[in-house]
Amino acid sequence: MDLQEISNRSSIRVIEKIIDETPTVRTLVFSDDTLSNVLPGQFAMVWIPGVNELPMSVMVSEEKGKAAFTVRKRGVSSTALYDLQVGNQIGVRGPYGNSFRIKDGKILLVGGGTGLVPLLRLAKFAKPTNEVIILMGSKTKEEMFFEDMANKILAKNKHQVITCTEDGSYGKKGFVTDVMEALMQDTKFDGIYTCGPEIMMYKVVQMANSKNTFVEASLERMMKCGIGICGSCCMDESLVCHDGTVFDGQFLAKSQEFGHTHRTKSGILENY
Amino acid sequence: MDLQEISNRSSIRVIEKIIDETPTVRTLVFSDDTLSNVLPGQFAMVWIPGVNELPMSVMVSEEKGKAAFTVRKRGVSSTALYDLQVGNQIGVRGPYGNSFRIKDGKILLVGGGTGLVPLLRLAKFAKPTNEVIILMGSKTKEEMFFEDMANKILAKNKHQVITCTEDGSYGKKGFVTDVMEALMQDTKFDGIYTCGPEIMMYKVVQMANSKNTFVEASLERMMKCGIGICGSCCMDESLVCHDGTVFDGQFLAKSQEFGHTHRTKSGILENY
Amino acid sequence: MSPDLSTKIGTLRLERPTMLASGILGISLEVFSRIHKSGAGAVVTKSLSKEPWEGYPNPTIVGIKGGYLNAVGLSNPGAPYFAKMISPNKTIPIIVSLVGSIEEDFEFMVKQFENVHVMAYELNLSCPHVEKVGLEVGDDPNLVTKIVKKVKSMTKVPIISKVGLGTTNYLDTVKAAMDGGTDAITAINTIRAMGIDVETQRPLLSNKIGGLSGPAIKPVAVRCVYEISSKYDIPVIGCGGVSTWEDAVEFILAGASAVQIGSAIGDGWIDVFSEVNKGIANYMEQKGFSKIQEMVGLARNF
Amino acid sequence: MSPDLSTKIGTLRLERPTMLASGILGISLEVFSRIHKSGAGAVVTKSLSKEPWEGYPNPTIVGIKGGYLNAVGLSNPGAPYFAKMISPNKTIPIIVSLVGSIEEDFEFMVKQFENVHVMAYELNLSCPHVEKVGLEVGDDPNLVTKIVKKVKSMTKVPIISKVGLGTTNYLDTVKAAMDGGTDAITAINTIRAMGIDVETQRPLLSNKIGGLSGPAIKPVAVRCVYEISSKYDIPVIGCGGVSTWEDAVEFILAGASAVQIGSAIGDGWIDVFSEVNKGIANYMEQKGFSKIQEMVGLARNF
Ligand SMILES: Cc1cc2nc3c(=O)[nH]c(=O)nc-3n(C[C@H](O)[C@H](O)[C@H](O)COP(=O)(O)OP(=O)(O)OC[C@H]3O[C@@H](n4cnc5c(N)ncnc54)[C@H](O)[C@@H]3O)c2cc1C
Ligand SMILES: Cc1cc2nc3c(=O)[nH]c(=O)nc-3n(C[C@H](O)[C@H](O)[C@H](O)COP(=O)(O)OP(=O)(O)OC[C@H]3O[C@@H](n4cnc5c(N)ncnc54)[C@H](O)[C@@H]3O)c2cc1C
Ligand SMILES: Cc1cc2nc3c(=O)[nH]c(=O)nc-3n(C[C@H](O)[C@H](O)[C@H](O)COP(=O)(O)O)c2cc1C
Ligand SMILES: Cc1cc2nc3c(=O)[nH]c(=O)nc-3n(C[C@H](O)[C@H](O)[C@H](O)COP(=O)(O)O)c2cc1C
Ligand code: FES
Ligand code: FES
Repeated sequence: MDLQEISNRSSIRVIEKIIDETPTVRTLVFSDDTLSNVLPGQFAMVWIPGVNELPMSVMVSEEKGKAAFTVRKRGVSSTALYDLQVGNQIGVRGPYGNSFRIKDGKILLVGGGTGLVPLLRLAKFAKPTNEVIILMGSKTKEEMFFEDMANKILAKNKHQVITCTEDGSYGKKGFVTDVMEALMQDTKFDGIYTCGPEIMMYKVVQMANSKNTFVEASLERMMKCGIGICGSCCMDESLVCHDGTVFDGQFLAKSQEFGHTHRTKSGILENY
Repeated sequence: MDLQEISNRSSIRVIEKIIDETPTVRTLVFSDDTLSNVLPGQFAMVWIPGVNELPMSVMVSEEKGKAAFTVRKRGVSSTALYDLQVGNQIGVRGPYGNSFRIKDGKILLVGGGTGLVPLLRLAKFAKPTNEVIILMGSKTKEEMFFEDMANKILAKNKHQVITCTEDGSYGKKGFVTDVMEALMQDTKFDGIYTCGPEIMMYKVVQMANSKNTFVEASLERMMKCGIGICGSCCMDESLVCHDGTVFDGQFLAKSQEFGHTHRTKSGILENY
Repeated sequence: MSPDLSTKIGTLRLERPTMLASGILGISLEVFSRIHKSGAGAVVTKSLSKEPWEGYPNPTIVGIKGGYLNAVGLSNPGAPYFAKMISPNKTIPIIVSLVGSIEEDFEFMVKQFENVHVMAYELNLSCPHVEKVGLEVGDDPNLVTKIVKKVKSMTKVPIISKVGLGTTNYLDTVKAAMDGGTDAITAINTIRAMGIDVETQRPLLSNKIGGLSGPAIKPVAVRCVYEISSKYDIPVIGCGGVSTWEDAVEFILAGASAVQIGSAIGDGWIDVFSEVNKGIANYMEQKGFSKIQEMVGLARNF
Repeated sequence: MSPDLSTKIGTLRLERPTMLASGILGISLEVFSRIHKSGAGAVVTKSLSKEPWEGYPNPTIVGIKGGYLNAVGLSNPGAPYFAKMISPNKTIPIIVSLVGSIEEDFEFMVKQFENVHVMAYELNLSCPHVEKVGLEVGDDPNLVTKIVKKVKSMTKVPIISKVGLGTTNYLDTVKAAMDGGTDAITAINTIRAMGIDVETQRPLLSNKIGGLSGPAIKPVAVRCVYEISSKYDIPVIGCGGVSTWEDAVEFILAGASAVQIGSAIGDGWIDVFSEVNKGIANYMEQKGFSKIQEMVGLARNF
C-alpha cells in the first residue's frame, strides 16, 4: 500500500485581497504557487463552498506566489464568488487545459470583459521581441478594465493598448471586431489571440482565417469535471477542458458548433 | 486519481537454476535486481503458488542481478519449494526486516544449516579490514554445505572457516557452541553473529553476553504478513518481521521468550 | 499470427474487449466516434432518462486517494433527444444505457430508439446517488425482473443489466435480471461513498453522497465478477478500476468476457483503450492464447 | 492551553481518539502495551473465538493499489487462552473483540473474561471471509439482536457492534444491534474483495476471497459513519483507511467519536497513532475546538 498524492481534489485557499475592476467585475487574489505559474489559457475549477464549482481562467497577479480570479457577477454562482470577502475560503484544483502558442513578431490580442484574463497572462509570456497590440472592448466606459494592467505588463515590449466601447464613451467607438478589421487593413500580424463572447471570437477567427493569419481562441463551455471525464464540455469531437480550451483557426473553421451552438447542463445543444 | 505503485505484492520470478547442497537442502536461483542487493539479515516472503507463502532469507548468488533461496525440505511447504523445477514460478515480495551491524576488527559468525544464509551475506558485506571466522555446524558430514562458498566469499579477507559435526564425521566433533566456547578462551571478538536453531543462538548469545562481546542473532518466528500487521511473529513487545529479524545481545538478554517459547499459527505460546 | 482480440458476450460480438463505461464522455456522436477509433470495442452512453436531467450542481466529480467520487446526478439530455442525435449512426457500436424507476419509463425510452441502430441496451440498476432510480431499483428484485422482461419483449438486441452494491444481495439482483431474460451482466457500478473537506468541514460533493470509482474499487469489482460467473451461467462484463492491461486480464480471468473503462480516462486519457488492448494482445501471445474466450474465468480453476 | 484529545463514545472514555483496529498486531499483552504507549487511546484485540483457530494458509495478506487484501481467517489463540494472557493487565485500555455464530458462543467467551479487566467488548458482526461467523451473522438482524442482548446481560462494560457491508442493509444490522442494547457501533470492517495474479492466473489469497482495507475503502467507511450517525442516535467509531490526521478528522466530522487504525501500520508503523493525534490537536488548536465532541458530526450541518 502506498499513500499516494491526490490529484483533482480541491485545495482550500483564502481570499487575501479584492480589487474592484468595474461595478460588476472583481479580482480576488490568493496565495497559490502552482496557480501563480500557469500557462496562458489554463484554467482552474473554483469551488465556492455551499454554492457551486465553476471554471475560471487564472488571472495574473503582480505579487510572486499569488494567483487571482477576475469574476464578473452574472448568475447565482458567479455572484456568490463575486460577493466573497477577504478571509473567505475557496477551493481550487488545476491548472487544466492547454495554452496559447505565442508566435514571434507582431501579435494581436482581442478580448472583451473577463476574456481578457487569459490574454493578459499571454501578454506576460510575450517574448521581448514581440510587438503586442491589445484590443479591449466593452459596452461603456464604466465596464472597461485592465487597461493600466496591460500597459504595465507590456512595459518592456513595443506595444499598444487600444480600447473601444460600443457607446463610444471611452476609446474608439464600436465593437472590437470593427476596430480589428480596420487594423488588419494596414497591418500584417504573425499571430492573433482571442477570448471573450463566442460571437466575437467567431468573427475574429473568420477575419484572421480569411487573411491566412495564425489565430487561436480560448473557448468556454459548460464544465463539470474539467478533466475530460464527464463530457459536458464537448464540442464536435473535442472535449474543451481537455483538448482546449485553446483551439486554432484551422480547427475552428471545420467546427460545426463553434460560434453556433453550445450545450446546456443536460447536454442539449442550444443556439447562441 | 494517481495510479500508484503497489508495495507488498508479490512479483513473479522464474527458477533458473537449482543447486543441490545436501540431500535435503537446495538453492534456487532466479533473477531479481532488488533481492540480489539486500542487506545481510533481510528476508523475503516467498509464494509457492497453490501451496503457501513462507519467509526465506535471501541467499547470496554469485551472478549479478540474481538472488537465491536456500531451502531445507521439512514440512509440506518447504518441501513444495524444494521440489520446484527450473522454469517454475514463485512469487517474491520484500526485502523485509533490518540487518546485521558489522563491527570493525575480528568477527565471528556462528551458524547451522540454512541459518548460514544470512551469515554468508554478512560475510559478503565484511569490510576488507575485518578478520572473519565462520563456524558452521551440522549433524553429519552429509549435511554440511556452504564451506566452499564461504571460502570464496571471504577470499580477500583474513579468514578461517571452521566446520564441525555432531558425529565427528567431518571437521571438529561436537556442537558449534562447544567449538565457540573453546575459541573464545583465547580470542577476543569484536562482534559475534549467529543464525540457526534458536537453542543454538540462545547459547551463543549467552556466551557472548557473559564476555561482554557484541552479539547479534537473526530470529525466526511464525510470519504471515512480514510487514508488521498481523502480529503472528511477535516476541515480547517486538514484531520480529519489523523490529528484527536481527536483535542484539543486550535486548535478547531481557527477553522472556527468546530461547524458551515461540508462537503457533493461532498465536499460542509454545515451548521450544 | 497475432491474437484475436474480438470477444463474445453471449450473442453480442465486439471487435475488442474494452468498452467505454456509461456516464463517461458519452453525450455526442462525434465523441463516440473518436473513442471507437481510439480502440474501444463499444461505447456505452450516459444513462438516459425519459426527460432531460440537469444533474446536481457542482462539485460533482472530485479526485480522492485511489479514484474519484462522483455525484453527477445522471445529467443527460433525455432519451428522445438522444435517439434523434445518434440516429445517423451506422458504424459505431453504441450501447444505450437507460435509467428509470418503473417499467413504463423503460418502455417509453426503448420506443424512442425503435428505428435507431443500437447494439445493445444496458439497464442501469445501480446508480448509488440518485433516488428512486438506480440502486433503489436494483434492490427490488421483482421490479428488476419486470423491467428486464418488458425491455426484452420490445427489442431483439441484447439486454445487459448493470448491477452494483446496494442494500440487498447483488447476486439476487443478478438472478432477478436473469429471470427477466437479461443476456448479460455488467458489474459493477460505483460504490456509495463520500468525502469531507476538513478545512471547510463540508462534504466534497454538492450531493454529499456519491459513488466511488477507479482503482480503489477494483478488488471489489473483481470479486463480484468472480462470484457472479461462479454462481450463474451468464456472460459478465467487468467494470471498476480498469486502467492497465493487467487490470483487464484480471477481470477476464475472474470471469468477464469484456471490460468497461471509465475513471482511467481522467488520468491516461482515451489512449487507455489502445494501450489496454495492446497489453492484452501481448499477454495472449506470451501465454499462447488465441482467443479471449480461452481466458475467461481461468482463475476459477484454482 | 492545548486541546483536550480525550473522547467519549457513549459511556466509554478514551484518553485519545485513535484506537488499534481489531486483527492488527493484537495477540500479546506486551505489544498492546507498546501500542498504547505509542499513542493509541485503546487497543482492540484480534477477534477471538471459542477455540484457537489457525486461520488460512498463506498468502493471507497482500498489498494492492490503495490498500491491502487479507483473508487471515480469524486466526487467534481462543478466548480462554487470551483471557488468561491478559489477566495481569491493569493499565492498558483493552477492548476484546469476539466472533462467533450463535449466542452460546458469545456467552461462553464473555464468561472467560469474568475476572479480567476489559474496557469494552467489540462484537465482530462483519468479517467478510470466514463462513458462519462475521458477515453471515451481521446479515441476520434477529441473530444480531439476540447476541447483543445476551452479551449485554452478562457484563457491565460497554458493548460495541462492528458492522460492514454485507448482503443485507448494514443500517438494519445497526438497528438490530441497537435493539439488543449495543452502546456503540464500529463502522466498517473490510469489504469483500479479491485479486488475481495475471502471471499465474491464480487468486492472490489462499482463500481466494478476502477483505479490502486501507485508503481504498475510506470514502465508503466515511459514508457509513455519516449515514449511521445521521439516522440513529448512537455513538460511532470510524474505521477504514485512516492513515493521516486529515482522515481521522474527516471521520469525526462525519459523525465518529473516535477512529480505529489498521492497515496504515503496515506503512507508517505504529508511529501513526502519535502522528494522527498530534495532527488532530493542531487542527483543533487552529480551528478553536477545545474538545473532540465539538467536532463530531459537523459535516452534517451542511
Ligand atoms: C474555461 C473557462 C474559463 C472561464 N473564466 C472565467 C473568468 O475568468 N471570469 C468569469 O467571470 N467567468 C469565467 N468563466 C465563466 C464562468 O465559469 C461561468 O460560466 C460564469 O461565471 C457564469 O456562471 P453563473 O453561475 O453566474 O451563470 P448562470 O448563467 O447563472 O448559470 C447558472 C448555472 O449554470 C452553471 N454554469 C454556468 N456556466 C458554467 C460553466 N461554464 N461551467 C460549469 N457550470 C456552469 C452553474 O451551475 C451556474 O450556477 C469561464 C468559463 C470557462 C469554461
Ligand atoms: C525470517 C525467516 C527466514 C527464514 N529463512 C529460511 C531459509 O533461508 N531457508 C529455510 O529453509 N527456511 C527458512 N525459514 C523457515 C521457513 O520459513 C519455514 O518455517 C520452514 O521452511 C518450515 O516450513 P514448512 O512448511 O516446511 O514446515 P512445517 O513445520 O511443515 O510447517 C507447517 C506449516 O506451518 C507454516 N509455517 C511454518 N513455519 C512458518 C513460518 N516461519 N512462517 C510462516 N508460516 C510458517 C506453513 O504454513 C507450513 O506449511 C525462515 C524463517 C524465517 C521466519
Ligand atoms: C463521472 C461518472 C459518471 C457516471 N455515470 C454513470 C451513468 O450515467 N450510468 C452508469 O451506469 N454508470 C455511471 N458511472 C459508473 C461507471 O460507468 C462505472 O461503473 C464506474 O465508474 C466504475 O468504473 P471505473 O472505475 O472504470 O470508472 C459513472 C461514473 C463516473 C465516474
Ligand atoms: C490483516 C487484517 C486482519 C484483520 N482482522 C480482523 C479481525 O480479526 N476482526 C475484525 O473485526 N476486523 C479485522 N480486520 C479489519 C480491521 O479491523 C479494519 O476494520 C479494516 O482493516 C479497515 O481498517 P483499515 O483500513 O485501517 O485497515 C482485519 C484487517 C486486516 C487488514
Ligand atoms: S468538463 Fe468534464 S469532460 Fe470537460
Ligand atoms: S509477520 Fe505479520 S506482524 Fe510480523
